[in-house]
Amino acid sequence: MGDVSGFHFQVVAALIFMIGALGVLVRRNIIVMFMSIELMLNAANLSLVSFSREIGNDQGQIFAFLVMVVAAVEVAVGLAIIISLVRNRDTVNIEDTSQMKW
Amino acid sequence: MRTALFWVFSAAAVLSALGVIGNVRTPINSALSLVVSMLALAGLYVLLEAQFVGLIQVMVYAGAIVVLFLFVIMLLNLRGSGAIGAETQPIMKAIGALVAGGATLWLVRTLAAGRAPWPDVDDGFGTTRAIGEALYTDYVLSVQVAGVLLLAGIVAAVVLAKKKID
Amino acid sequence: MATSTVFVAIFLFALVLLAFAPVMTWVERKQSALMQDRIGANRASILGFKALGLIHPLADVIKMITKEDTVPTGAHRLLHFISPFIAVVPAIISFAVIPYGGVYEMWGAHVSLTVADLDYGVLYVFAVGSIATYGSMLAGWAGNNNFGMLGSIRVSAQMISYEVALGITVVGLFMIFGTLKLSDMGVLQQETFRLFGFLEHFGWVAPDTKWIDWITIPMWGIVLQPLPFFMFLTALMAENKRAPFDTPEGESEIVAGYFIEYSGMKFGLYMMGEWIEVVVIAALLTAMFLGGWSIPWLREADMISGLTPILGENMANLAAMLLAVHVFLIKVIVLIFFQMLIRWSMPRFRYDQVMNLGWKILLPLSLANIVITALGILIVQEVTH
Amino acid sequence: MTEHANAALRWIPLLPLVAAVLSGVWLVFTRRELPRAAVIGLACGAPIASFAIAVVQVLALATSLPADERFYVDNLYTWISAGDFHAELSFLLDPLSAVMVLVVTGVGSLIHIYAVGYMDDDQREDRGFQRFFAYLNLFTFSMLMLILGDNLLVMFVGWEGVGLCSYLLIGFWFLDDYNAKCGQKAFVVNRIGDFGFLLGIFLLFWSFTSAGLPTVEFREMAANIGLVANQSVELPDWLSFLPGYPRLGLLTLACLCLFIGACGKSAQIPLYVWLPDAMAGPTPVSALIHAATMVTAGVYMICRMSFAFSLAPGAQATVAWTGALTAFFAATIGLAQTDIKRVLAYSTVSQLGYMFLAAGVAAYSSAIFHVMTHAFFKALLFLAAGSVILGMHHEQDITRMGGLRTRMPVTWATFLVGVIAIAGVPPFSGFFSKDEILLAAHEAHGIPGNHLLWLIGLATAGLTAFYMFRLYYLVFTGQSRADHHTQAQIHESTTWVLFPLVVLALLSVIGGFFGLPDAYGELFGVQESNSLHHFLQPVVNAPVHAVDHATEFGLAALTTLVGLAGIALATLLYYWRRDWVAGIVAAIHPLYALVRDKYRIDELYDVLIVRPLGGISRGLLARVIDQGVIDGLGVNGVANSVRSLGDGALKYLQTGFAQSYIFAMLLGGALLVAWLVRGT
Repeated sequence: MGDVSGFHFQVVAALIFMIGALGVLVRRNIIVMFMSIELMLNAANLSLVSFSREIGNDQGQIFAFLVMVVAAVEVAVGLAIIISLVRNRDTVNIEDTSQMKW
Repeated sequence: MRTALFWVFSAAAVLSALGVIGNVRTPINSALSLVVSMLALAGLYVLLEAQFVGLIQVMVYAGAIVVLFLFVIMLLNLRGSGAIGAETQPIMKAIGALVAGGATLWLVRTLAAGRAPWPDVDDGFGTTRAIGEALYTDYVLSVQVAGVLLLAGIVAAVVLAKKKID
Repeated sequence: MATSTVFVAIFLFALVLLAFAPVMTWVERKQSALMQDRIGANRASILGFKALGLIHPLADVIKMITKEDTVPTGAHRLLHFISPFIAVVPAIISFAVIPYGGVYEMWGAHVSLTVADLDYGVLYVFAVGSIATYGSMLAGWAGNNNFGMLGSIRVSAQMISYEVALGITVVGLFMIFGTLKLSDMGVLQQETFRLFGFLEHFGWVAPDTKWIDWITIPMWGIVLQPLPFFMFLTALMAENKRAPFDTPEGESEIVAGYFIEYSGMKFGLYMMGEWIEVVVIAALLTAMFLGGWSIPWLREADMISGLTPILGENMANLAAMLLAVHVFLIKVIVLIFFQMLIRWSMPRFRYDQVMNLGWKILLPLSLANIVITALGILIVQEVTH
Repeated sequence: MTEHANAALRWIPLLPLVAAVLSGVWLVFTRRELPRAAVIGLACGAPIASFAIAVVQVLALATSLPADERFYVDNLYTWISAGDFHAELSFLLDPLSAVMVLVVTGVGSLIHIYAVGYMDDDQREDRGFQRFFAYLNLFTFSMLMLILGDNLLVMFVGWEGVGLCSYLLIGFWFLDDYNAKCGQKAFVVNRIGDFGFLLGIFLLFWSFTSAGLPTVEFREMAANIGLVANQSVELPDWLSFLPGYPRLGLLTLACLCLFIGACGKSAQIPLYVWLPDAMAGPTPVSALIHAATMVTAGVYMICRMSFAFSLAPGAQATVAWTGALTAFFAATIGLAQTDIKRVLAYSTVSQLGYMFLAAGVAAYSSAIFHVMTHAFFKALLFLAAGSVILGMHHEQDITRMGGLRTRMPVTWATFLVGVIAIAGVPPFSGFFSKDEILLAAHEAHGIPGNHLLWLIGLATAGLTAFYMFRLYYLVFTGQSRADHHTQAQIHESTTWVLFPLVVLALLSVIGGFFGLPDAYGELFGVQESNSLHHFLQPVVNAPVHAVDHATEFGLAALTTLVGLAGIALATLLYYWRRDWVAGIVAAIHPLYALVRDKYRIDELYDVLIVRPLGGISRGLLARVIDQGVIDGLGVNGVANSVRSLGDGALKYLQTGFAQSYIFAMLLGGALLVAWLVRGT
């Protein structure tokens, strides 16, 4: 594949991860924050699969597969939490849910 | 061909990732950007000889997870972020973007130190059969744990989202 | 690359299949009329030439293309525009992995009757099918219409639910064939097995008893996995959202559901998507459960080697290829009629019935099927070794 | 080796365990009793079946194997495997354990049957019937583990098991606080002994390991005892009075530790105090555990370890002297007790002293012989006493009995047989076993003061005869001293109770002939009439003293005479001239009161040990160390400091804004990554 190698994929993964991290930090909409977390997970997956290709070993792909399982569970539970949050407090803004302190 | 595909997919992935966090009008747009990003990533997986993971990426993320996102957004009928000023100040966003960019640069610099060419892989690499055999032999315990985790997630989701448990 | 020369032909073939879609409107009208003891479409004519109503699809197309394309106020214009295409394209590209026949050698060319003979063909169909969900979901939302929203929510719930059952029902089949590749499945289904072979394995009859070798059954998917055939068909039809699973449309409750705000050819695209998917379903079921392009008890390789002395190698391969395509199409057409039959026989399910069918009947049954199939495979392995 | 394997052995202990577990588990989970018939069938069937298996196996053992190769082994599985050390869960049936197994299962079965009758009218405790039998079966199982265990560890499991069951059964009627206290006393005193036993096991194991043979298995230890015979330990200065200072044979030390264990289990000085109080339990328990079987475990253990004791003369002398002193001491206390079961309890302690005397003078087969005959007549006496107690409506004070001979004829007859047997009147079983012990003591020239030991034993024989007949006369003869209400309801017991009495009476009469000394046998022209001794000899390997017949018969005559003198005195004082008793008691009142109060040993222990210990525990350990240091500084202190730290400062880190947490997390992750890649 010519001049493209694992490094390029890693850079893409790094970029997506940072975008996800940025999204989690600066967005106030819980659903968008949640999507940003998914982005970070996917960046990690890309990194894993890329390393798997670089090493020539499929363990990284298996790990990515398991990460997807975790992500699926996380989404199911997280969205359920968001649903009950909206039902109870009628908001998806993270700043409106700051009662859990001290 | 593959190099071109790499650039197309990675540009799509990164740009649509930016779309996820940059779109403030409605979460639906973010979700759709997310789908595009996921599909582009699936393409990248296929370029990495990980066809199975790529397909699962499409099925799980595009086919289920983002659909769930959309389902919830539609169910809750969310349009926009709510009141004016609910989002972070632009100046803070800019600072955050700078910090993230700097960190990324540093990360890229670190990664660049470890550049290595790819080895050749045989035909079986990354196929359903290879992954399946590894999953059900060497990693069978992980699969079991993942199954238990899924079950717990299902139960948790039902308990959390149901208005009244009957 | 010898195969690439053939791609063009195959793609043309796919386009021919696309022509099924307009014809499907005619088929649907005529068959429903037949079932309801009516005459059916017979008015459109060109110069008084009615052709059994076959002119109607043409009239429909012209009408749709010429109608005004309305976009409601407050709609998300981009999504409103793009949604019909998202709905149709996956259905079309699903054909890429359908094997219309095997691989044939003629005049030095290596002719494969599968556009993309992917290693994970069935998974590809599932993955592409899951994309189609967006076409329907976004349509309802983008139109800024409450009925549309309700339709969207119903679509997403129904599609997610049935995707689960869809994947799990055929796992038993994968376990038996040991492959996800549709062309491999087609080849494997040409084999036969001896119905009373177990008598010999258990040593209950003499080792060279003749009649045991005579009574054979083709190893079609429907023979090996009869229940999953129907479950798979059910799940696929639910994915296709046609009656009796058309709650997202639900004319009597939510007017037209998710495509309520569409008119003209965009509306037509949704219709087209559904019909194409009917064909896809028929083709997929044929390839997986009905022996693909094979004629029962007749192995294709045997046929070619039998015909070679008579016709020569090239002509023998060509004949086998044409035969395969026709056998495949006949099976597809039968299944299309079968789906129409169901569509016009059953009333629409209620929303909760749809969910119950998916989660409480199909899913447990398909899980049980995996266990039973695994046991069966183990037993067969134990007995035959 | 294979001809010694025998898979039937496991069922001997297993059947009672199965019965105990079945009835116990049923009780725990259903909270209601099984039908009576089922309980009885389960509870009595298991020991009877064990007895049957034991009989078959012992017969096979005695007939099919040569005398010096006589053992069966049943190896279930490797219990502990650590390095070179392996402890098997295995059972050993050799002549020694054979005798004990027959006694335990045989007498045990009879007592189970008896208990059906005895516990039948027990209405004190809901579901008591089945619980009682679950415990009793569990006890049988533990006792059989103890006896059949092929190594010290299995034996120890049984040893602890019988202690537990003893505790459970003494405090069986735990609603009465006194009974529960008695159970605790027995348990605690036994713990002291068990600690010694455990130390002994450790010492033996340690010495064998240092000799290069890590083992706790009896046969292996016996075969290689020479490896450790010369090991010794250095003594501290304050023990300089001991013989052999400055070094003490390690085997002697180990044997002394084992003997402490035996003292606890078999109620010898100074740990005998629990046994009289153990009479708080139901009478079948007293008969089975505190007369026939468990209390003889110490004797059995010393016989089992005879290969070690034989090489530790110091330990042997200690055993012999402790036994003799206990025998005499307990017999004197028995003179003045008025509770029917307590008299029997002190008599048990006294008889156990005899057994230890025998074991101490290396007459192991005589000790086991006495264990056996004692099991017959003491079980008989206890059961008959139980019958009396039933008849008298749980009246145990002999000053309020009397005249029961005509009212309870079967009980009377069997009790009388028992009394005669224990008094040592020939040819009843007690005579032969006691005579053998006294002869052995007389001839044990290796033990310092062996003639004095013999003399103490002789005196004890007289005392025994006296107080047992005193008991008999007070209970069965004369006028009834009970109140009218009780008198009217005195009745003979049911067949469940009487059947075991008759069988045991028969055994008490003829039991002595299993070990008829050879000298007597020769009178009747029977060679080697002491079959028990010859059966046991290959295992215990006791030294044989050549005694001329004149000495033997002379000593026997003397013993008999002393016994008869005791009987005569008792007859005089408690049958013909009862009015003299008050005068004599008044004349020696301070001494009488001291004896009646059991020499106030319990009070002495209370002042010397229990109170100081209690004071230290309550005042120092509980208040200061536990509540102050561990709870106050440790648990609560840590909790309080964490709480105040969180309350004062750290809680403000929890802002409630999820994104601040995420930021901290990402920052931490970034720092971690930075640290990981710092070199590149």
